[in-house]
Amino acid sequence: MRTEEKIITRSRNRHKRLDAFQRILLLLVICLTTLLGSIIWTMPENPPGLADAVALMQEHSGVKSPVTAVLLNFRGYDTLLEVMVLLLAVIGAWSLAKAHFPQQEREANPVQMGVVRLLVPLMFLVAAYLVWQGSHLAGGAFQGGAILGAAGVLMLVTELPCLRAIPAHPLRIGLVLGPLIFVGVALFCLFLTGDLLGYPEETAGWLILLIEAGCAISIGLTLASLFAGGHPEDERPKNQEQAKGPCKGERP
Amino acid sequence: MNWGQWLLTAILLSSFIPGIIIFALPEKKHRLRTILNLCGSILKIILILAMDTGIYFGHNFEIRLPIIPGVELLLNGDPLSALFATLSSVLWLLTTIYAVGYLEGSPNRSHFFGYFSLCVTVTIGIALAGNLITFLLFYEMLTLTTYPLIIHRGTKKSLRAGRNYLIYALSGGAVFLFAVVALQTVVGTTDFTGTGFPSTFIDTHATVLSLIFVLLIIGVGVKAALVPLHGWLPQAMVAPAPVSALLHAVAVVKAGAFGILRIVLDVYGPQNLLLLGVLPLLATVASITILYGSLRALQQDDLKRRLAFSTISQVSYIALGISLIDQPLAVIGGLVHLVHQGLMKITLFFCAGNLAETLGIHRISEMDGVARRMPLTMAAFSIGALGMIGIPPTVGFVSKWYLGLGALAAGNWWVVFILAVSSLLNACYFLPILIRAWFGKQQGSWPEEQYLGRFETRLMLLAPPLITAFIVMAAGVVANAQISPLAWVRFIVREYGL
Amino acid sequence: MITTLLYSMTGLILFAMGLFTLIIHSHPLRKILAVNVMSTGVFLILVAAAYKPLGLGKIDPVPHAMVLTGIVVSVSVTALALLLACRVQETSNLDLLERRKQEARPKESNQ
Amino acid sequence: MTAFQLAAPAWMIVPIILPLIAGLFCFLFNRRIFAIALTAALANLLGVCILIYQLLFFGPMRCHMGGWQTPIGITLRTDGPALLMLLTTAITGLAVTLYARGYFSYRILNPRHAARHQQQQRYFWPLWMLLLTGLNGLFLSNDIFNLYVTLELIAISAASLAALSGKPASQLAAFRYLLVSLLGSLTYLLGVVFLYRSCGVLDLDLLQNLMQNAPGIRAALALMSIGLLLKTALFPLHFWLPPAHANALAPVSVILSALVVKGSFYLLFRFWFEVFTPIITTSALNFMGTLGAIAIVWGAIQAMRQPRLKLMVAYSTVSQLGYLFIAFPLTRIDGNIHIWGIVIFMAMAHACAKSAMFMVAGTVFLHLGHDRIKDLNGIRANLPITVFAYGIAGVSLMGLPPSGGFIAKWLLLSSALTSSQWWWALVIIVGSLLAMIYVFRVMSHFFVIPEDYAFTKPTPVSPLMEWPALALALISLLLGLAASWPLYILAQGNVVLAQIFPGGLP
Repeated sequence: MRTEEKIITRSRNRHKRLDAFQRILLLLVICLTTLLGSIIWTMPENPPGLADAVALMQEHSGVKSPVTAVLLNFRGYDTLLEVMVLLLAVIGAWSLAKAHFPQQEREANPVQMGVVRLLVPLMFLVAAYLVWQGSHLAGGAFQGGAILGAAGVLMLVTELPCLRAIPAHPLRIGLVLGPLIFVGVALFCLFLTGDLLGYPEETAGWLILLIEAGCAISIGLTLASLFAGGHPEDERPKNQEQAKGPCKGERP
Repeated sequence: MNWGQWLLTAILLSSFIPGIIIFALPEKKHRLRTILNLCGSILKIILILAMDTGIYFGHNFEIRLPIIPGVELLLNGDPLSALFATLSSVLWLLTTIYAVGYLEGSPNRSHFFGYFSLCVTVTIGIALAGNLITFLLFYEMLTLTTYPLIIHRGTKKSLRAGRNYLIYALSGGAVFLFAVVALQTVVGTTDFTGTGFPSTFIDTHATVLSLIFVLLIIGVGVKAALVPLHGWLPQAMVAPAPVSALLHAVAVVKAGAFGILRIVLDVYGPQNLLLLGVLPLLATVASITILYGSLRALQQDDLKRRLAFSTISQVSYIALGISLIDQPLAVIGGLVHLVHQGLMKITLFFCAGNLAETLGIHRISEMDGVARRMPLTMAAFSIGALGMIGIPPTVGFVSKWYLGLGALAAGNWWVVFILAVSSLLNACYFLPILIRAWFGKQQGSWPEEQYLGRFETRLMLLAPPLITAFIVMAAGVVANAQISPLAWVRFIVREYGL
Repeated sequence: MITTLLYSMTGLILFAMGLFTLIIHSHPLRKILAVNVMSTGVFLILVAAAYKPLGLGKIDPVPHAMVLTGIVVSVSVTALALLLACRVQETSNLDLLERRKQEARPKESNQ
Repeated sequence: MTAFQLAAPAWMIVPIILPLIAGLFCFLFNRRIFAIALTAALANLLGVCILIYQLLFFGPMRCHMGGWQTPIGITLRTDGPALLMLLTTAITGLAVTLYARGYFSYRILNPRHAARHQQQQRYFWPLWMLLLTGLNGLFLSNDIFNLYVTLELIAISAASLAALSGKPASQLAAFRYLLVSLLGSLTYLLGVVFLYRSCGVLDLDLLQNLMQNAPGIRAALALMSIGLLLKTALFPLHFWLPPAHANALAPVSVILSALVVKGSFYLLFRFWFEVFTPIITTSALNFMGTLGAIAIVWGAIQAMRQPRLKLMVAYSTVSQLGYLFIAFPLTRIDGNIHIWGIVIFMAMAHACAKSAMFMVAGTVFLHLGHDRIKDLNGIRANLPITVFAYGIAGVSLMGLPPSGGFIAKWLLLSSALTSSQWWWALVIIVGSLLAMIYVFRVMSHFFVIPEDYAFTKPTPVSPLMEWPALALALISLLLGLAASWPLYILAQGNVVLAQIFPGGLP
C-alpha cells in the first residue's frame, strides 16, 4: 500500500534530470526506433496488399465504399467483436463507479441551453447523414456514432438536470441495441445462407444500413455514457422501477 | 477383463473403497468404521491368498493401461509381489485392530483411518507394480498418504517431523523420477522382466546405466532409510504407535527395501549388475547402515527412537543380502528378512505402544520391573527382541543363518564379520531392556498409569502383539515346512533362476 | 514513397516516445496519455501502409478499416483507464483522502 | 439450412456467438442472470463437444465468415490444439460459473455489504460472458488482426473483472494490468502492421506460405512475441500478475489465472511453431527456455515466501508458466512430436489445478475472513472437501503421478534427455521440489487441528463453492490416466503426430 501511494504521489516531486535507469532506457528506446526505422526504410516501395482483392469483390458487397465493405461485410466479424469491445468498456465503467453529477441541482445556464438547443438537433442530423452516406463515401456507424456521442457529451457538460434522471433500463436497451441488431442480422444471414454475416447479395446494402444505424445509436450512447463516468442513479437492481419517462433534453 | 484382472482390481479396491467411505463418514460412527475397516482388511487377505495360490500354480496376473507412448501403467502379480502383498495385508489387519484400540476416544479418527486405508492400498499397489512407472506412481502416493498420518497429532514436533519426512521422501521421489525417465530414454522400457534389460545396452551405455542405478537406489534408499538418507525416520517417531508400526513394518521402509529388490532383480537383472560391477557399492552402503544404525540405537534412551535406529540397521540386511546376488543363499536370506523383519519390528512397536498407552512409559530408564505389571506384553516384546538378535528358534535366526551361509559361500569374510558385529550390537541394545524389564525393580510409580481391567491392557491392544510374537516363533520353527515365508522365498529364487 | 516513409517514421517516433513516457512516468494520467500517443503512432504507420501515390494503384481499404477499428478500441480503453485511474486516485491517494477529511470536518461541526 | 448439418463448419461460431448473446442479455436483464450464464456455459461445453466430434470424424475444418474466402475474409479454424484449449476453457468456465454463483450468494448473505456485493454480481456475469467470447474467439481465429480484436476483448473484460472487488489494492493492480495489456496489444498491433506491409495478407495459412527470412517479418515476429509475452507474464514481464490475480475476487482470480494467460500463450506458441517456424533460430528458442527456467525457480521461491494464500497461488502461476516456455528449446531436436502434447497437457492440467486452488483460496477467505497462511490451522474440520480439493490440485501442481502435470513433466523430461539437454531436466526437477515446498507449507496448516479449535460453523458454505473445486482438482488428477485421449485429439489432422500413432491410440 505505502509504496503504491508513493508511486502515485512521486510524480509531483519528480526530478527534472534523468537518472541512470532512465538514460539506459532512453538509449534502448532510441536503438529500437532506429532499428525499426531502418527496417521500414528498406521495405519494398510497393508493399503487397489487399486492394485488388477487395476491388474485385466490391460489387458483391452491397455497398460502394470500399472501407465500409471491408468493415461491415468482408471483415464484419471483426466489427461485431469491436462493437462488443465498446459495450465492454461501458460495462467496465459502470461496474467501477456511479455517474458523477454535481451535488445540487441548479438551473442550466441560458447561453449553454441555447447552444444545446441549437446544436444538438443539428448534430443528430449530421450523424444520420454520415450513417446514410457510409454506403458509398467515407462515413458510417463509427463516424455517426462519434457525432452522436459528441452531442451527448455536450448535453452532459451543460449539466442538464434531466440527464440525472435518465433511467438505467432504457439506457441499457439503447446500449445493447446496436450489438443486438448486429448479432440478429448475423444469425439471420446464418439461417438464410449458411454463413454467419453472409448477407444475401441483393439485400446486403439494406442489412448493412440497418446494422450501421443501430450501431451508430449504441456507439453514441456508449461514448456519452463513458463520459458520464459510471452507472446511472437507479442501477441498483432492487429499486429498478423508479424510472421516470424520457426527459426533454434527450429528444428535443 | 479376465478373472485375474478382476482379482487385481478387487485387491486394490478392497481397501480403497472403505477408505473413501470412511472419509465421508461422520466422526461419531465408530462401529460402522471399525466394521468397514475389518471387513476390508479380511477381504483383502482372502483375495491376496487367492492370488498367491494362482501365482503358485503359474497363473499370470496382469493389467496394462497404456497412457502415452512409452508410458503405461502395469499391474503384475509375480511371486515377489505376492510376498510383499501378503505380508502387508496380514500386518495391516493386525495394525488396524491395534489402531482401533489405540485411538479409542481420540479426535479425528475418520481422517486417520481414511488415510490408513489409502496407505495400504498404495502399498499393495507398490507390491503389484509391474514397471518402474507404476512403482513410481504408488511410491509418490505413499509419501502423500503417510504424511497426514505422521502429523496426525498436530503438535509442533510432529509438524517438523512431517516436513522433514516430506522433504526427504519427495526429493528422493524427484531423483527417482529423473532416473526412471533416463532409464526409459536409454533402454526404452522399465518393465519388471525377471532378467533385466538386454545386456547389449551394457556395452554401449555402461557409465550412464551405472549412474542411473545409483540414482535409482538413492530414490528408493530414502524410504529404505539407507545412511545418509535416514534422517527422517527417527524423527517420525512422534506419530502414534500404529503409524510407527505402519512406517516400519508394513509400508514405507518396506516399500523402499522392496524397491531395491525390484531394481536389482527385475529392472537391471543379476547378470547386468555383475557386468556393471556396482553391487559392491550397495553392499558397502548397506554394511555402513547396519553398523551405524546399531551404534546409534545403543545411545538412545527413548524406546521408540531405539527401535527406529534398529529398523535402519535391520532393513539394510535386505539390501546386503540382495547385493550378494551371485549367492542364492544370501539372496534368500535378504528376501526372507523382508518378511521376518516386518513381523519382529511390528511386535516391538505394538509393545512399545502398549507401554506408552497403558503406563505412560516412553523411556527405557523407566522400564524397570515393567514385566511384572504387563507380563504378556513384555513376553511378546522379548520374543521380538530375541528375534532381532538372531537367537533360534525365532525367525531372526533364519534370516541371519542364510545371510551368513551365503557370505561364507562367496568367501566374503567381511560380510560375515559385519553380521557378527551387528548381532553383538543388537544384543547390546536389546538385552539390557529385557533385563531391566524382567529383573529390575520398579522405581516409583509409572508416569501416568491409567488402565486397570481384566487384562493388563485393552484386549485390542494386547492381542495383535501376541499374535505377531506367536508368528515370529512359529515361522521360525516351521521354516522348513511347505508353507512358510522361507518356502515361498525359495520359490521366488527358483523362479528367478538363481 | 517519401510520403509513406515520412508518416511511418513519425508514427515510429511517436510510438517510441509513448513507450519511454509510459515506463518512466508514474502518474496515471501521463501513462494513459503515453499509451494514446503510442496507439496514434501505430495507426499512422498503418495508414501509411495503405497509401499509394495517385495513379499507382488503388488505396488499400483494409488498413483503413483496421485503423477505424483500432481507434474505437483505443477510445473505449482510454475511457476505461481514465475511470480506473480516477478510482485509484480517489481510494488510494493519501493526500487526497486527507484533504477530503479536512473538508468534511467543518461540515460536521456545522451540523 | 446447410448450417445445421453435423458436418457444417458453421458450428464453429457456437462457442463465440452463444456467450456473446448471453453477455448482452446478462447486461440487459436484471433477473435470472445466472440462469442465462449457466445456459450459455453448458451450451458452450456442448458446442465444443460437437466440434470435437466433427474433428474426429471429418478432420480439421475452416469456416469462412460471411462466406468470403481468404485473403479478404476472416477464417475460423478448428484443429486439435484449438479444440483442447476450447474444451479446457469450457470445462473450467462451467465450474467457474457455478462457483461464482455460490460465491456471490454467500457474500450477499452478509447483510453489511449486501448491496455492494449484489452490484458486483450484477456486472460480473456480462463481463465474464464477454471474456469467454473473447477467449473462444482467440482459440478459433485464424486471422492476425481478428486475433488483435479478441486480445482487446479479453484485456478489457479481464481488467474490468480484476477491478471488480472495489478494494484500492485491486483497482491499482487492475489499472496496471490494463496498461500492460494495452502495451502488449499495441506492440502486437505494430507487429501486425509490419507483417501486413511485408506480406500483404492477414490470414495465418497464407502467411505461413509466404514466410521467408526478411527483416520486416523478423521484426514483426519479435514485436508480436514481446506483446504476447507481456500478456503471458513470462519472467521479467510478470510483475503485474501477482497483485492483479491475488487481489481480485476469487472467481475472477480463477478466470485470470487459469484461462486468460493461457490465451496469449497459446497464440504465441501457435506463431512460433506453426506460422513463423522457418525463421525461428535455436538461440531464440534457448532464450525463451532460459527465461522459462528462471521463471520456474523465481516464481516458486516467491511463492514460498508469501504470507497470504492467494498471493502464493498467484506466484505459483508465474512459476508454472515457466514450464510452458521450457518446452520451446526442446523442439529443435524433437520436431513437433511432443511439443503440442507437452504444452497442451501443461496448460490443461494447470488450468484445472490452478482454478481449483484459487477456488479453495476464495472459499477459505470467505470462511475465515482472511487468508494468512500461518493462521489457517484447523480449516479441515469445517471445509473437508475444500481442503481435499487443495491437496489434489497440489499434487497436480507438483507434477506427481498420475496427474496431468505429471504427464507433461514426463514428456518434458524425456524430450530433454532424448535431446541430451539434461540441464532443462534439472530445472524441471528442482521446480517440482520447490512446488512441493510451497504447496505443503499451506497443507500442513490445513491439516493441523489445534486442541482448542472451536468446531463452530459461522455460515455454511454453499456446496456450489466446494464441489466445483473438487471436480476440477479431480479432473487435473485423472487427466494423466486418460492422457491418450487428448493426444488422440491432438493427432487429428496433424501430419507429424499422426505418424507416431499410426494405428490410432488405444
